[in-house]
Amino acid sequence: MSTNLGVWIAAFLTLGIMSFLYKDNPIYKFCEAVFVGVSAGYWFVTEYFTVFLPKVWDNVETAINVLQAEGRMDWFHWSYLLGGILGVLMLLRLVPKIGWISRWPLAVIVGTTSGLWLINYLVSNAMVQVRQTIIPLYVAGNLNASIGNIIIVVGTFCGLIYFFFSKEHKGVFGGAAKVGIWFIMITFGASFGYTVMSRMSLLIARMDFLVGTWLGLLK
Amino acid sequence: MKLFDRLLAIDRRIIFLLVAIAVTLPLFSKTILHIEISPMVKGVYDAVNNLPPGSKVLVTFDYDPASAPELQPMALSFFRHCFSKDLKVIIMGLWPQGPIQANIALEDVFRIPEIKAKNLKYGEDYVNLGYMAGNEVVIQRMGSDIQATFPVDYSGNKTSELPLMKGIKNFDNIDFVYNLSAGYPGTMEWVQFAVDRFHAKLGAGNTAVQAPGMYPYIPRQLVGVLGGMKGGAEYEIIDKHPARAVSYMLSQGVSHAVVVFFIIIGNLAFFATRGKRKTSE
Amino acid sequence: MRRTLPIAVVAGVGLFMLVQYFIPLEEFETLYEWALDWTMVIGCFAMLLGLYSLTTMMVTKVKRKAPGWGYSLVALAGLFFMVFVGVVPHYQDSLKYGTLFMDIFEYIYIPIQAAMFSLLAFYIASAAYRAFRARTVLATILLVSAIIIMLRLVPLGPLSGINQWLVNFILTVPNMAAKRAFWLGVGLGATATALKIMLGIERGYMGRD
Amino acid sequence: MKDKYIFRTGVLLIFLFMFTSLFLGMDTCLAQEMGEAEILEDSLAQPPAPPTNVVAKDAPNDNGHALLVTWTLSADDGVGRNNVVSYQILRSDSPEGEFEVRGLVPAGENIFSDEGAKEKEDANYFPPHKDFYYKVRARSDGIFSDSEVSAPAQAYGQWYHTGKTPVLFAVIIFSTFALVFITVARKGKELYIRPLAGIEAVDEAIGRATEMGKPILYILGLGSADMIATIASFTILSRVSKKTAEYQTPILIPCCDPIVMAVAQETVRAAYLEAGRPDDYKQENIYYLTSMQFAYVAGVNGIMIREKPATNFYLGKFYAESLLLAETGSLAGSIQISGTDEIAQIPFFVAATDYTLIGEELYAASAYLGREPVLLGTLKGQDWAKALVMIFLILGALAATFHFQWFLNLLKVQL
Repeated sequence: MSTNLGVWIAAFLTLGIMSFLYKDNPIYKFCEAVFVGVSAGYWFVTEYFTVFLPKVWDNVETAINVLQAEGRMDWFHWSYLLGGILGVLMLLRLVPKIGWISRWPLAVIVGTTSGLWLINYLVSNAMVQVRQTIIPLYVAGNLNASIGNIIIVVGTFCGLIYFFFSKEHKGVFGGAAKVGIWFIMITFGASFGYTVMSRMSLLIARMDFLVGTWLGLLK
Repeated sequence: MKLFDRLLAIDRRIIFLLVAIAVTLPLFSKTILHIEISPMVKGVYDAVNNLPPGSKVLVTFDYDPASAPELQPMALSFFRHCFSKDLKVIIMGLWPQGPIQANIALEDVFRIPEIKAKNLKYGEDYVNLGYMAGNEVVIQRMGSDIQATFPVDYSGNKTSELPLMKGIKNFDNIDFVYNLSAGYPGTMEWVQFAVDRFHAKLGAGNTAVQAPGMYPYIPRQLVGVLGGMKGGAEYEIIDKHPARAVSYMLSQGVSHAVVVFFIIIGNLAFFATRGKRKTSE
Repeated sequence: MRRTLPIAVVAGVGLFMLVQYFIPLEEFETLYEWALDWTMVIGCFAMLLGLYSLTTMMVTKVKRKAPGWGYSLVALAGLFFMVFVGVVPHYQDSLKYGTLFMDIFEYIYIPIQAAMFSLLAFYIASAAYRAFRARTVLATILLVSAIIIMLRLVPLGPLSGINQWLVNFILTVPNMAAKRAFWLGVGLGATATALKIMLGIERGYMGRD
Repeated sequence: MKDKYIFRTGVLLIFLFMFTSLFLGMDTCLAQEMGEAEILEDSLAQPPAPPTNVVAKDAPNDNGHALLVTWTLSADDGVGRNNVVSYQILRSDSPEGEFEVRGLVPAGENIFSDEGAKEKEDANYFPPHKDFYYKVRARSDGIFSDSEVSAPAQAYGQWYHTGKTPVLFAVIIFSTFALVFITVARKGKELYIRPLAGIEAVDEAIGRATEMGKPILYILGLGSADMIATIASFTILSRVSKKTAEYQTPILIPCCDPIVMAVAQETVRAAYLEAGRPDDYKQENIYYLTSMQFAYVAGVNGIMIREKPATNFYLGKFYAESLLLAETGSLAGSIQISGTDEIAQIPFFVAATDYTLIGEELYAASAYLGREPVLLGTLKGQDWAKALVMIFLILGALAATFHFQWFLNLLKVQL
């Protein structure tokens, strides 16, 4: 048995969470409440230190210092105040009458990222993937690689046909779509099977902690 | 037939219990599961094993406690291997909690009598440069000047004053880079920047989910990759020092077998009761 | 003002972000960095909204003595204690190791997180049991492929070699093909959605009136 | 209303086309003149012959803090006396001024990019729009010879990155497809879309909750409000909540991001208004829980077990928590509809929920539920882009098999 208080707390919390597997119970509810509260608080504090202080506070402070020391407006640093004002506008949601103003900062966020996503997805998901699928169908002297490459190209082609929305999946087209979803299912199965090891690792580590570190039953 | 009907409607808690037993019981056993060594793991091992004593190895910890079950054993066995071969180890992290995981692994490795006897000194035999924010940009900066990228180490010592760091300018002075990663930034970035740009020699340890994604880079850009707990166990076996990962592999094998067994039983029950259900519907 | 202006802002900012990708000029780089910083700043102010929402919900529960109000009290205590020890000693960075704030994170948050994460091992087994039934061709493919991959960790004697070959084949050939098709589909779909957002066609997120 | 769309799309198109016509014509190729090195007589003993033809010009496709220096190799580089070890590149702001060393390249190279920082405070700041003179020094062991001083050159930023032309083309082609089919759809042409099981189940799932008198749980995922998957989910939420308003079934939406929460409140409120039941809207049912992944799951699991919703929707961005949510939901006996674009999580949704929208199907769902011509039009345009991709795929594979390098180069993208 461990004599470390931290270990005991951790063991209590671990068992509390795991008890959910049997059924919902007061100990799980307690752990859940602690978890939700502490994590929300943690998140808030991290945002405060990693975003608010460096991005808003420090920049505005610099701008004020420049204004006091040199008497000029440092527009670069002042501009971050604008970001802060947009952030405050977001809070106007809490005032029902003018809540709609919060759509402005929202529009800035959505607009910024929609432009970014458009390019990002088009380049790294569409163009780069097309480029990587361009492989020779025949590799001299390597039958395995040749067959593998042909299957990859056919599989990608059929998989794309499956994702066609505006054409009925009938006849040859439907057949290809079917082959496409077969390929997709193989991948899903493989990815499921592969993840089992990662998830079991997590449980093994927890059990090792409970049985070994806490109870001291191993070795 | 009753049996199969009951199997189909089995209480989930029985499955949970069986999984818990399948994972826990093997922890008490000392049996070592036979593990085939894959070429990916052998690649990493050989690369380290062929380094002459005194070579400088950079180990980057790019993961946090959530992935520690899979990656911590790899860190431990790698440190053991390096120290037993008298290699000099430089530690860093692109994830904030990485260097802490490194310190935990160091504590563990120094408990091994053989390593303890070597009486290794901080600053001469190993250093921990700590965490640096900036993801792949950090790797890029290291390509021109490592000491300028990490002016101080994890505990605040000046990097330039550490004896081990004397004469280390950039990747040209590093003989091998070992990356333990659980996502971004991780092996992909090390391949793209340290290997493609600065021609470092790189080996990696990844989570099981990630590892297959690295196969295309082997062996040209990556000497090999350890995938999940199994990769860690293979390394321990080939290094002839079976440790934590190997001892966990029995749990892995049993629990995988149990999951497969469930699927088969479920299907047997399903097919055995199918005819009956059709008529009753 | 209420609806047209925000949509115009979306179109304008979106178009700018699209165009700046092609323009290497320094001024555009700076504007780009600003835009990214601003979205972060707005997000951090929105945290206050979240805190307000969570607190009002919990406080209402406690006030009404709704079932389980005691747990709401626990969550509230956890929340405000964290914020208090994190923000009040402002003179030092609470995110450094060794502060009370980080200790709570390490000794309370991390163990619960690890336990929660490990529940997945149980659920992956029960999901496999329940769902992997060879009802249809698709379900059979899914389950056979999963079993082949899982068996790589189980000693199979002479069959191990064949299994190893199959695992390798699945991961490098059909897996690769399907992932590419999937990513291509997602890429085109996401590009179309982004375009729809910029053109103001997709605006469910903006509410009405 | 209609005019506004045409105007908007018109502006976008004109802009894009102006863009291409403006810049595609520009001469962007970097001239690399490689003069033939003259072989000189080995009359003088020591220093190598100086490099000649030193030319400095603005570096292409950059932000204006770099110059590109090229020169003709020394006559003794590789040939002649063959004693050049390296070239040093020197810079000054006047032809007679003091020259400082900017870089070093090994023998045999005749190009150097002199790059600097863009921050004025940086020691290595490279001022744009300022004349610089260069000379190149051929170095042997300890001895060297300098080239003539180059003509002045200024660094300036470019208005267009020529390496990104394929992307520009892709954007134009894609937008054109989408816009053409939006126009076609708006003219009233009926567009076919194939059925999606997950979408058809939505009505049934809401109906079931109504019959059972239990709430509906809608999870928007872990993504932030600007992610494509989350935005697609908002559109579906707006349809779903309109239905729940009509059926008077409560809808619970615990959120993981405060902005997502704000948007969800707005969306649902608008849907209730549209359904003619603004008084039934309950803001307290749409709330923020926490932003940390597993803590959020713990909270949601609690809700599922205690409130026992009849139907769970999981639409948006999901990570490892997908299975935790879906299995708990199935334990609670709910009907579940899921959808995400995160490929690693779809297998778990497929295994543990009743209906799953796979990747692109999630984005398409808004068109299915809304049936608005503009949305169907973009779907059709998307399919055309897909067809084009497939043609490229086949042509590319053939080109790679028969080694048509020029075709492969078409798709090269500079990031």
